[in-house]
Amino acid sequence: QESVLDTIQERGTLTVGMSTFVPWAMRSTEGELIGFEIDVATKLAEDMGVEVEFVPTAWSGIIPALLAGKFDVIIGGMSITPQRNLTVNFTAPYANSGNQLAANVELTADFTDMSDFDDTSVNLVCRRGVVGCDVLAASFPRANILQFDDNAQALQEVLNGNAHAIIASAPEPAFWVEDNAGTIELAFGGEYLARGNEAFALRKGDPDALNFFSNWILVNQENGWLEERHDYWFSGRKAWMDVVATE
Amino acid sequence: MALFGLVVAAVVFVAWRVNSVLVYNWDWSRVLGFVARIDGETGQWVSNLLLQGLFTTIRLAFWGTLLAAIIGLVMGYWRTCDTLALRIISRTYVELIRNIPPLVFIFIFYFFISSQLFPALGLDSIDRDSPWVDNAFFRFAFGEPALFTNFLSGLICLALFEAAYITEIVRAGIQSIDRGQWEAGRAIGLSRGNLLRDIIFPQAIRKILPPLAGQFITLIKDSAIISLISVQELTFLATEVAATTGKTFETWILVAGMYFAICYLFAFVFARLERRAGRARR
Amino acid sequence: MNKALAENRDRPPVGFNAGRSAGVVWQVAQALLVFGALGWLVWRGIDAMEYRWQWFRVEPFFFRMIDGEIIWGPLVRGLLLTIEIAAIAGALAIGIGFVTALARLSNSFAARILATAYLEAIRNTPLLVQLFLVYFVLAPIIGIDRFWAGVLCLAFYEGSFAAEIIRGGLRGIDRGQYEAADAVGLTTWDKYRYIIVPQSMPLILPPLTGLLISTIKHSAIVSVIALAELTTQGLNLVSNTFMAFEVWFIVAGIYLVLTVSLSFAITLFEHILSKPKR
Amino acid sequence: MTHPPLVEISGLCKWYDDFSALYDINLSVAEGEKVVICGPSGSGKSTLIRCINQLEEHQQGSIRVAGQEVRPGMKGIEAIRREVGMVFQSFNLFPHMTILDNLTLGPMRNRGMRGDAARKLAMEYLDKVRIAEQAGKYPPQLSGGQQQRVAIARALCMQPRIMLFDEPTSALDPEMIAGVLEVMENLARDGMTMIVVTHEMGFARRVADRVVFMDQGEIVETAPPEQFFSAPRSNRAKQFLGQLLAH
Amino acid sequence: MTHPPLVEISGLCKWYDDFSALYDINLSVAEGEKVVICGPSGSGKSTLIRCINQLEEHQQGSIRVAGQEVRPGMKGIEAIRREVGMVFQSFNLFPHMTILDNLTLGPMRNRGMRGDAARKLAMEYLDKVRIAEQAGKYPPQLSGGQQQRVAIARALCMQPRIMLFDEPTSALDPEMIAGVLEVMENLARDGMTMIVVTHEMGFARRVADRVVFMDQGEIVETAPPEQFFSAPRSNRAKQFLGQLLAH
Ligand SMILES: Nc1ncnc2c1ncn2[C@@H]1O[C@H](COP(=O)(O)OP(=O)(O)OP(=O)(O)O)[C@@H](O)[C@H]1O
Ligand SMILES: Nc1ncnc2c1ncn2[C@@H]1O[C@H](COP(=O)(O)OP(=O)(O)OP(=O)(O)O)[C@@H](O)[C@H]1O
Ligand SMILES: [Mg+2]
Ligand SMILES: [Mg+2]
Repeated sequence: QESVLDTIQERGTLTVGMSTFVPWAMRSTEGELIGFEIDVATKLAEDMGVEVEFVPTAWSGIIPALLAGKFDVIIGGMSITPQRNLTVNFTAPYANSGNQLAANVELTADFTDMSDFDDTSVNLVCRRGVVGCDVLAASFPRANILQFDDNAQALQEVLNGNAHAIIASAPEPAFWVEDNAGTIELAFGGEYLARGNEAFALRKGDPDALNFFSNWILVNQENGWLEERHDYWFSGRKAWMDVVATE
Repeated sequence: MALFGLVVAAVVFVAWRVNSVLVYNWDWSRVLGFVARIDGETGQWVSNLLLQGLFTTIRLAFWGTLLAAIIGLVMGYWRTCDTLALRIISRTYVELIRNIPPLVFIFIFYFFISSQLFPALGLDSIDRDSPWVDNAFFRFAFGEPALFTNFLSGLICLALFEAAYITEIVRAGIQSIDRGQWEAGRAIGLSRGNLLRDIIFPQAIRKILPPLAGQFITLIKDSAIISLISVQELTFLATEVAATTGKTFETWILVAGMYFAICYLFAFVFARLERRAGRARR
Repeated sequence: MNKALAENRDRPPVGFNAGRSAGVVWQVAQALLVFGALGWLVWRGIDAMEYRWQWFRVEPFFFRMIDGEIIWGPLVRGLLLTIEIAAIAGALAIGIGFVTALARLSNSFAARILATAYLEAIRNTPLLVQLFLVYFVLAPIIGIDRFWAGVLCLAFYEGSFAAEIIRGGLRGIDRGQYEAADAVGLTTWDKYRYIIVPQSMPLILPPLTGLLISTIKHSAIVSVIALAELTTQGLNLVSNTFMAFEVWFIVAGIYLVLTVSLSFAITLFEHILSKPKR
Repeated sequence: MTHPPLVEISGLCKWYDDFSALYDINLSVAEGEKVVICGPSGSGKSTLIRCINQLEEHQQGSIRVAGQEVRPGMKGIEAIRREVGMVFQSFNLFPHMTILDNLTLGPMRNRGMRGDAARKLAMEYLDKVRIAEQAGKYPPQLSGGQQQRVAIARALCMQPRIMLFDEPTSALDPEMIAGVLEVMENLARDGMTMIVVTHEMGFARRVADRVVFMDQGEIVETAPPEQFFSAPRSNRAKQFLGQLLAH
Repeated sequence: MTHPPLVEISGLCKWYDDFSALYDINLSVAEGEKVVICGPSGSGKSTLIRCINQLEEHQQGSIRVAGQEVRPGMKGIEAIRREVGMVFQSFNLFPHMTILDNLTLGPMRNRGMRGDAARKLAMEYLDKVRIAEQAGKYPPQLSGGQQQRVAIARALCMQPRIMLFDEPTSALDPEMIAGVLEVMENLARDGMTMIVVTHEMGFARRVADRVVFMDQGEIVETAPPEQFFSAPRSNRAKQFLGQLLAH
């Protein structure tokens, strides 16, 4: 059976499925794609000696599209979970983002402990498909968990006072608190609830590609490139604020 | 009149409360930047994501309307014709599409059928740089050559979906023509084909124009569903812009305005057409 | 000479259609052939994808047995909510439709303007966008919760279509019926209540069936405000397990059962309704 | 006669947009009188009698029914319509109700009669038009002639003081006409005030006190039937009668 | 006569589901003959003449037109219909075409005539029915009588050998009837073979060679018009004529 690596070489382009997700992948003011993943995929293609082509795809259609061969690999901030791993293959993780809670100040005024969130009257929101949802389910089994297609809508839910807190991977919660000071705050001083393991997703039955991508990640972890890029995008938004249309 | 005042008062009240209740920083500038921007190098205005999305939606609307009308016309005719096989096929087609959620239809079509059909037709391996596709007209009519196959499968998907409803409209139109017209046509010895072309369709078209216009407007709005298969139309790009900027409301209000503009324009054109068709008669 | 006359005038000669039934069989076979070809195409597509079907993993989506107690799974809970939303929204839509249709047919200028403005606004913008604006902007202002925001939005959307259907039905009644009702001295209310509405029912019901079915399908849209109905549950399951095709096929199957049984029920109802006529 | 006329029309004008459908109509009908209106198609016969119970609104002139003025858009028009029975060319029975229900609807809703009283009354009138045995059927199950007799009975059930007929036999098969005309003649003999639009000359001869001939929205000639049919004064009427008798 | 009959019907039976609409009809019409069919409503008159050009399919018996057998579902029925002109009670003109186009459509499509030849022919026949000046108008702009004359001209344009008329005057205003009957009489005088369903006794007397009386799907009586109208043999015909003359 032919490996997707051969296909990529023959075609001369690496096609990457992704979805918009600050600061992993977003639009610059010029409408171009930029972000951590964009850097990763571009470098990956460079190292393979091919062009890169991004296929922005709605999150809910991204897995079938991968399986149907609409692109070669998903580099989309996708976290490894055993459940998902039964359907697709994951490479070694290339990032470990921490998850933070941003909470509505008013609603959580008398919350003193992490366990206060674990109550049937508490609404917690997350973006569908991020590892944060799993984290919430594990940490607060009694709370209502509502999943939205986008962080923007999830956040609005907290701002409107319909939900107590939103979970998202750092550094986004910090940006939100900055923008809406007084309405929301980082819960427990921004303590990380859990770390995710973001990895590339591939179709099953292709050990060659899996091996190649995993080792590419390993090499770039060793030489510090991944960490350097990660820091650039995740430690704050001053560095890229101007090019991006985000707040 | 009292009723009218009441509604106006309600609208004013809501507008007034928006700012006092809603925790939201309105900022239109970011979103508007995604409609059009000044190019850094040339210093000229160029379209940005939202406008590009709007163009894609308009392309989808135009070709989709055309394609759906053709399919719907053929299927609608099949629904009413004597051949049982054609009746079964068209009936099944209509019932299937009307009863499956669009999402699932798109999945099945895109992931199973089009991924078989397109390579078989050689559409997957179109040379993107050949002068056939890499020219101004092609770009104007179908958008970026690189995205053409996606555009096409989205288009076919949408057209097939809407055509099921058009089929029913056409059927109703054909059946609404007085039986006497069929009989008179047959009595002067017209063949079935001639009868349909000269007598039935021209009369049916006048009757179905209004519901047809409604269905085409639905088509424009439903074109959002194919964002699921990476067609970069207005709704899809709006989601991206909203995600990037965090300005959900501005984006969606703007997008609603854009949809309203095309739909209303479309309705207007159709109303004109209808009046023309009506006037021709007396 | 032609065939002998049928002995019994009251019964058409039997076996007359024998020649035709062979044709019917052939026609049906032709149609089946076409579907077969399509099915083969889909099957090839599935095959070519080398998708690993994991149907054995779907049972917990419906229910789990814990200590001999049945815990309903997400799909069953989603289905119940879908039915609830569609039922309430459908009923409201018909009510809104009637009011709007009567407003458009009325003599009051204000009522006509309002009804027209409502129809144009609703019908020329996507439901998704309406839902966003209603839920995130309007709902906190007038203080309604997630469920009612979704239901009302859906009801007003479908109501705009119901209005046109109902208006068409009311106008489809012969003018003579209106006049006869006037001539026997009925008031406007009685005229609609006893003469016009009952007669327009057969005209209105078939398209209204279609409307109720699309209400069920359109209710999927409320997944964007995290109302946990069938589609939302499907989305969540897909994002957790990545078993996209299994989940979507099941969800489609459930919707299909729902819509088909609804149209069946309404056909039955129509049948009962049209019976006393002759 | 000493009574005031039951219907009194003076200076009546009606336009459809720019088209003048009725112009300067003056007509009064006394209690017990029978008036036949005839004239070519489009001459305004229907429009005239439909103005009397305000199925059409007039723009000028006055119409008085039983002493009460009838005005366009007036309140309480139901009370006037109660005094005026109307029979249409196309019957206009309510097809979704039984014959009996068709008859009782008016008395129950407009006169506030009780159900059994209304039914008793209805059966009386059905008897009078000789189809009492059909009371439980639906209109589409009856022949045209029977339907028209039901329509007459329905109008009579309101116990009106005047009956209007708009070409009551012109939609009927030749065989059916006689039965309906007979019912109408009986009604006339019982002393009912009637205005009848019809081309049935035999009926007009036998029943009418006066024949009114209309053309182009105006009353051209009014005369007793013998005189009108044997020696019409106006040319237009002569020509009309000539064509009527030609075949 | 030495010619074979133009229309020859023998043992014709037709059912609508279980309802027997025609039973054992035998009728032959020679070239140049004029046959009037009459009978009560629902007796099968329309059904009979509609079987002749297969607007209705029959189930038993045979129909021959100009020597050719007409069979249900046959191919080439257009060729037979070309020999048979038909005029309906409700005119059935094509409302979206001008009068002229209504007339030229058949000759152009069925006979393959060229446009100008067809128009010339059409104008000739329009002249014959005396409405040549209306050629450019649309059907809804004409009066009923004019429309029916156009319908006759349309049928004649196919230059058929026989004309079928189904109650051609019963949807017309009394004034309009004379004109249409006159056109039909002229046509008869020119030697056209005609089968006419009508209740116009004057016309039948003047024109018909034979009157066929039908009841309940069967031919009850066939007789020359004088004999039929003055002394019908069957009781059913007596009764029918009695009612027809009653008013
Ligand atoms: N609703 C309407 N709008 C415009 N014109 C109308 C309308 N109703 C009737 N008319 C016109 O008014 C004129 C009189 O119509 P009306 O029906 O009173 O004639 P009529 O004498 O009853 O004729 P008929 O014998 O054909 O019933 C006609 O020329 C007709 O075209
Ligand atoms: N399509 C049909 N389906 C069932 N029954 C029919 C159909 N067409 C006609 N009939 C029935 O067949 C019988 C004969 O109908 P037909 O129209 O030939 O009568 P007719 O003599 O022309 O009557 P009329 O004078 O009313 O036109 C009627 O009883 C009618 O109800
Ligand atoms: Mg009239
Ligand atoms: Mg008939």
